[in-house]
Amino acid sequence: MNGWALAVIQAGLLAFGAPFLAGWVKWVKCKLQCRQGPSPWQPYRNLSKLFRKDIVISEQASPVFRMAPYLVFSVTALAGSVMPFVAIGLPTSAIADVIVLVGFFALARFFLALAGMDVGTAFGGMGSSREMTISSLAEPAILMAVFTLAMTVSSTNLASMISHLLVEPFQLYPSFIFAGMGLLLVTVAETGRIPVDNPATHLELTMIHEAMILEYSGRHLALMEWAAMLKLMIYGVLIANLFIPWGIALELTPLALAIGLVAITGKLAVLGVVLAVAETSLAKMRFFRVPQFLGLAFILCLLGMLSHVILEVR
Amino acid sequence: MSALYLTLVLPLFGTLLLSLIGHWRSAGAINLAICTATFVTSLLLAIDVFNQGPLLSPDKMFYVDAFNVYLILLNAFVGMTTAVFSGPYMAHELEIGRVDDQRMRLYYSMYQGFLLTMLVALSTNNLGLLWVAVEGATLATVLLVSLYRTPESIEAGWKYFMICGVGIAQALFGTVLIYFAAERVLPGSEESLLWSVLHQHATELEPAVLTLAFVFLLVGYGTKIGLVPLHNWLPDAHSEGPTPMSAILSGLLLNVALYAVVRFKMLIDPALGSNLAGNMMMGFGLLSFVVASLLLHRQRDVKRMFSYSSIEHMGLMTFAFGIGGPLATFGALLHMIVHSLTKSAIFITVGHAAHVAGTQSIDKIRGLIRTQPAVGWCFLLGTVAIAGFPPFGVFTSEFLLFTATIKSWPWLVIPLLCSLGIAFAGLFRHVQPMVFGEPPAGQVAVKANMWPVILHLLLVLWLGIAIPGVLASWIDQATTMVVGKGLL
Amino acid sequence: MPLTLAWIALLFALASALLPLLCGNRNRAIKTIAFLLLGLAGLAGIAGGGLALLQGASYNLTLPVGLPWLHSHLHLDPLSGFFMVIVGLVTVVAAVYGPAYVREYEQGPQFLLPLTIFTALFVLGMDLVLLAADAFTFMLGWELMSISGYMLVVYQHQHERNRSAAFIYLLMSHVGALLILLAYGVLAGFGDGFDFTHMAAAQLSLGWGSVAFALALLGFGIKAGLVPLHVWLPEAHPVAPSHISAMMSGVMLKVAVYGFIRFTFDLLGEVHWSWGLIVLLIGCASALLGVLYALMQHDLKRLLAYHSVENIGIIYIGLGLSMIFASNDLPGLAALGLVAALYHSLNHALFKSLLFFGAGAILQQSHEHDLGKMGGLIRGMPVTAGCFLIGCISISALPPFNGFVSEWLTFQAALQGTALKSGILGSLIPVAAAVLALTGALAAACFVKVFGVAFLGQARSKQSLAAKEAAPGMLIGQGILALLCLVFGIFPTWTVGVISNIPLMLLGVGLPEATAGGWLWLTPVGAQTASYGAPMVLLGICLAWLFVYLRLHPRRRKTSVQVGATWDCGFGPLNARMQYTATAFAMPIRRIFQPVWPIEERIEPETAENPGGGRHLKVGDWAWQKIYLVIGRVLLASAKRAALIQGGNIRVYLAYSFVTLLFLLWVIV
Amino acid sequence: MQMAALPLSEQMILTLAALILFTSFLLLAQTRIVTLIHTFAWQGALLFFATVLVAIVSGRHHLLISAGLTLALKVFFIPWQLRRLVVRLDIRRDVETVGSSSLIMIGAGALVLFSYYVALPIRELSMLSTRNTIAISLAVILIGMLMIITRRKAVAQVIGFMSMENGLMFAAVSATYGMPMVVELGVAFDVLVAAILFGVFFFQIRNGIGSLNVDHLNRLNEVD
Repeated sequence: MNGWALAVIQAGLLAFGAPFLAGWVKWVKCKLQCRQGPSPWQPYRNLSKLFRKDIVISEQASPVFRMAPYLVFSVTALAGSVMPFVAIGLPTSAIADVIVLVGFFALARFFLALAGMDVGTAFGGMGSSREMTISSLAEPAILMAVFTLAMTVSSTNLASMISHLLVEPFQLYPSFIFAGMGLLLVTVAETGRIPVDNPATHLELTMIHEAMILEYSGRHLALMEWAAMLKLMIYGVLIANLFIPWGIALELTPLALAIGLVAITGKLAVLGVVLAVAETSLAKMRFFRVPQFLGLAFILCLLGMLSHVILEVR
Repeated sequence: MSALYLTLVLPLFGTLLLSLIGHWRSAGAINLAICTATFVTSLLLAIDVFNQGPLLSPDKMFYVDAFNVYLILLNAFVGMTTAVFSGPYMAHELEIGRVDDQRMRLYYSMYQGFLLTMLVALSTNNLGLLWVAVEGATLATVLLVSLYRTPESIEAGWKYFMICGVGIAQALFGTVLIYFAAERVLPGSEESLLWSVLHQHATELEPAVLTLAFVFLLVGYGTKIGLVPLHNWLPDAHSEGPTPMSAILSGLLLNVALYAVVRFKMLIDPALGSNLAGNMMMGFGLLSFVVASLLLHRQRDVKRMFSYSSIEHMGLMTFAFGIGGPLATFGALLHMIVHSLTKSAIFITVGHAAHVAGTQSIDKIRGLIRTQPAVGWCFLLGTVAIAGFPPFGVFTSEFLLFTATIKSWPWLVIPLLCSLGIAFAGLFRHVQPMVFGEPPAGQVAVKANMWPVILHLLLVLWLGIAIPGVLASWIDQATTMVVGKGLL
Repeated sequence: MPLTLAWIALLFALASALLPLLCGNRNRAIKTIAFLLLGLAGLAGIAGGGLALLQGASYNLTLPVGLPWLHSHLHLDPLSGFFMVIVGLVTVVAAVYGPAYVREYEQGPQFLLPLTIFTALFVLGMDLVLLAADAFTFMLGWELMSISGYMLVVYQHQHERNRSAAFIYLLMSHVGALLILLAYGVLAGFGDGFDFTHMAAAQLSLGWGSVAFALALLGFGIKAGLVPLHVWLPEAHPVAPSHISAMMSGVMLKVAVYGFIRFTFDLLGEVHWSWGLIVLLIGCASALLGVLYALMQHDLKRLLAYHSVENIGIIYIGLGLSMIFASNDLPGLAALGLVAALYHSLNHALFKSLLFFGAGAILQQSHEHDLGKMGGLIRGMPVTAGCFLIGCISISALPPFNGFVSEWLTFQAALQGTALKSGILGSLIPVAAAVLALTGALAAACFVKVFGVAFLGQARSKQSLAAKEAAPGMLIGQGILALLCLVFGIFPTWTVGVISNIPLMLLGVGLPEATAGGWLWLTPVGAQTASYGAPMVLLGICLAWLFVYLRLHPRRRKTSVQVGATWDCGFGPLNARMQYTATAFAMPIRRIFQPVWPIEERIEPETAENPGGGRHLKVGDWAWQKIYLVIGRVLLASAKRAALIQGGNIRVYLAYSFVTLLFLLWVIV
Repeated sequence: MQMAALPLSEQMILTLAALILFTSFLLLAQTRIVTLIHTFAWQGALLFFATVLVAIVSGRHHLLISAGLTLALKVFFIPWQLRRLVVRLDIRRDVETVGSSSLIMIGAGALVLFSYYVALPIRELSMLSTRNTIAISLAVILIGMLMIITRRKAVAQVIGFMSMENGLMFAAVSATYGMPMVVELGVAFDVLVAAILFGVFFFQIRNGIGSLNVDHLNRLNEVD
């Protein structure tokens, strides 16, 4: 029973920690660019303000438009709740394995794109089209990456993956290096960061995610934004716990949990810095360069899988 | 016995009668009546044979066994149903002035004459008489082919006459050689051309002579069957003659010629002990099948197209008889029935279609199902049946043929199936636009009696779903006679 | 008992074909009788098949028809029972949907009778195929299915499109039937007997086995629409009446799949791994090319037809995996692959027919095939939109709907590839999984396009602006299917448990692990390996939604919702032409995967009829251009050659027979 | 074997056979219609003599009837009718030029050799003294076909056809002492009907295409 309680708490932590990660990345970025950035807590302020604001809805909008933010958020939240965040072996992690996780993101994206097309503006359609194009290239790459891991540990269950990696005596998997790099690239594309998308701009030629939610306002917009942050968070946790599993709580004792919390916070902070550095040093690329970018990711994942089959299967 | 003689006398009587009164308005009805009577008597004959087994006439001139009894029945039946169609059809032709009274007399008397020769050829026991009858069939129909006196019809008639005449002459030489071989076994007897006698002494006959004889017979009767490359008369004759003629030519004459070849094969095989005859027949059959299926793609005249389809199917049967073996033979014998039923039905329908559209040109016949649904549907279903779709009987027989081929000559199945597909494409790409689509302006329905067609198709359907026991046993006996062992 | 029910289903179908003949042309009577009996046939089929599937037993019956020495054998076992359920489901729904839909044909130029008759015969043929236990009966049902399918496609024969499509369909399926017949012939040749028991007993050498397998793969593949044998499908489905397209795409393809499974797993006996590999590769090609071609279509039903190609590809991936595992004697994993394939067959039948019914409703209301003319339909026809949305989610393999479960199972099967000895297979199978992933993602993109363009945004034409909700019957039909899509997505454990009777019969093992975790958890291989709690997922989404909704509900916050004009960046008011079109939506993908399609794209000059010129874009099909047209040309050329034999000169003709005679004489002497 | 070894009657038969072969060569070479008809009549006459001889030698008296039929049909009726037709169609003077006639002659010679070669096995078997004649009759048949193939005029083709018939009859007579009576009658009847029909056709063709040249009968074909 307390397993379930812990699971809910962990999900809550994940959800409410997400804006901080986003803020943290932005803050680090500003520091790197020698700017006086907003504090890492700024996203919380934005969200609460948006929640309080009135809503303006286009008269073209259909029920899908009103439904989408709730659905997108709740699906993303559910995805977060099945992630091993601080501890593994929680009952929720049995609900969904990593394929289902990808499925959740796809579902959220599906409605996000529909919402983008709903009011029938050029922007929305453009955003949806680009989003679906990119994701349709990114998804197989993600799956390839996680398949590499899944085949190594012969399980697609996140919890059992991680525990397997921790329990087994440590060994260097060359496939993991490729898979990890691939997954990093895909994460960048999936969470709409530079060089694929630029969350900070509303310049119609460059934006993807922002274009889809252009018509949203008030709490709807808040939910959409929050869902995006949550997504970034989840990907971060995924990378962190899959490739650097150490520190996560194997059994549910307070001490272990505390260690786990600290560990994951540290990992995420580091990841945030890495992301910020990358975003600072790279330039936004043309949309039609993105396929090459993702192609690279896909090749990396494929290499990972092949090196697993060729080198590691005994 | 009397039934047999009646079956032969009635058409003879009809020939003479109609040559006098063929131009009467009621000639069609009389023709039908005579054909019906013939059918009834043939039915009685069939019952006799069914009860008493093979019967041989006292003068040994006629011999009816399981092999030819159902063909006799089939002939009489198709003759009757076609007569149902031919009455109104020829009346219509008379109205639009394509024929005159004298030619009507000719037509009706020759219709009966043709049936007579067919029945004689089937029921005779004397191989010489068989030849006489088949040649007689040519002579009976040749003037009907050129009945319309158009340049095309005359050309068709002349080609039919010359090619079949020359072919048949070779068959006669073959018969002479058989007689020659028989003379050595039973010297000086008058009976040495009787099939029943020869069949008993088949093994004693001289192989070398028989081989030589069979070549002439195959080329001779093969011309009548329409085997490529001896077939050239067939499309012309079928397309230019009056449609009822095409129906019985395609439905009966080809069958009878094939029947003759098979009868001779039954003599040759035991004597030779090898399958030489069979191999020749397979070669001819396959060639005909392939060439005809290709030529189906180049047709402009609807009756011509279906005559090529006849060549294709005769080729298939010849091939099957060539393979030998109970399965193939059973299939071929069954195919003889279903093909002639279906093909005559199709020709009848085509006749109506040609009246509806006022032309035989494929490009001008359109949207039959709109103009006259009965004709359209019969046309479509007939084509589907002849293309070998279940549940029609043609599928059953082709199923047997192919399975037999797979068993004995696996690799020959490939060309066979390819040309079956090609043939289907060729047939259907022409039939579909004729049946479907918008009818051209001025295409009006005609008075058409589709019952013969429906009857035929129903029979074919029945044969496709379940073969009646009598027929099955007859075919099986015939199979036993042809290849020595039955299937059931 | 089950067989009796199936038998009753056949009789009902037959009655539904024949009884309307008595009604003359009183359309109402025809509709009532025909569709009522059709529905009963479907129900009987579901009952019979379902019982057989649940009991996992098989029943035999011999009818005194067919050939004198080969009476027609009927046989009902879990496999055929499962597919009978599929047929039954879609038939019932079609019977509910049909009467309202065919209303528009009653004013049409052709009679209603052929439509109902051949619909019934179509169902009859399919049920017969499923029940057949000998080659003759099988071919009987198979060709009955083909020919009545043809009649249904050509039903509105005043349109040239229908005629050519129907012709291509009939020709290809006839060729396919010939190949199947040949395949059976090979088996029968070795097993000396045309009933399945003899065939299954046949001992084939690897060579002959491969021949038989190749023939069956091609023969059934033509009907199932595998690449590159799929070309009839996108032609035939758009032009057929929509409930017929639903049955063809949803059910007829499945019958082909059934035939392939029956032939490969049941009759052929020992499977070779290379066959499995071929099936896997063809499946991948079909899935990927199917969805890529679908993305480029703007005719709704044509697009759905290409998606059928994709889904059949997915099914064959499952089958291929199953065959590979079976040949490496890993029966458990083989069972997993087979179950995945079967489950996807069921799902595809449900959501594809749902989508076709939806397309039919749109067609009936707005008379639009073309996505470019639709838009904003969700306002006019909300219920249809809702059902269609569910269909889109299911076919895009998104949780918690049924499409996702079967693809998830396929992934699970693929991930067990490491269990194989051979490294090649071990590395190819994951790639297949990646292809599957790509396919799923592209499918999602495609259906965002479809739903977004057709139902959302502003109407692009007057008709779609004026479109009203379809008749209740049609809505009920779609509703049933939408519900089933959800049900089979939420309770996969039970379904898998039932389906695993089939591998139990064919391969000797079921999926005991799958249901070990209770109805809540689906654990195909083992709880540690992978688990999916579909009910929990639905519950979780609902809870999260509820929570968020309650937290943010206006009654508790003083925020109001105002409705205003869409933001137009300060330009004039937005109009329908400013929206993204289907073509524009798919443009990035077209640029990325350019070589996949023969694209002809040009700017058309300004002319009198189209002032301002225009952009011409045509996306063709390589298979059609590179294979079928070539075959056609060769055929006609050789026909031209062969025609020289009929040159018209009688002396040449006589010379033929003269030479023939001399030749034969020379041969024999 | 030596000719001298045979009784006179059979020597005569063989001589007649040679003559018949010679006539069919003549037919092949002959270009003027009327002469063609006369030659054909002579062939019939030779066949008649041969039949009578065989009948007497073998004592099969029903052969005399068939001899009578031959005389009536082949010697008198058909030539007479053909001639009548030729007169009525007014093509007496027609001279048909046969392309490369020398080549055809060589071909005909080759045919004779070929038929001898084909008939060898039969010669070995035959009890009858007149067995050699089978080769001759086969040659006559083949040459008849060759004639039909090489001639363009319908009349010439008919004559070729009839000379084939002659060959057949000769084969029947010489190899097997004739066929059973029914068959003989039937064949004769067919020939009679055929001869009449040919007459009908000449006029039809003449009216249809304006000449009797069969090369103009080429409307019906698949080539385009």
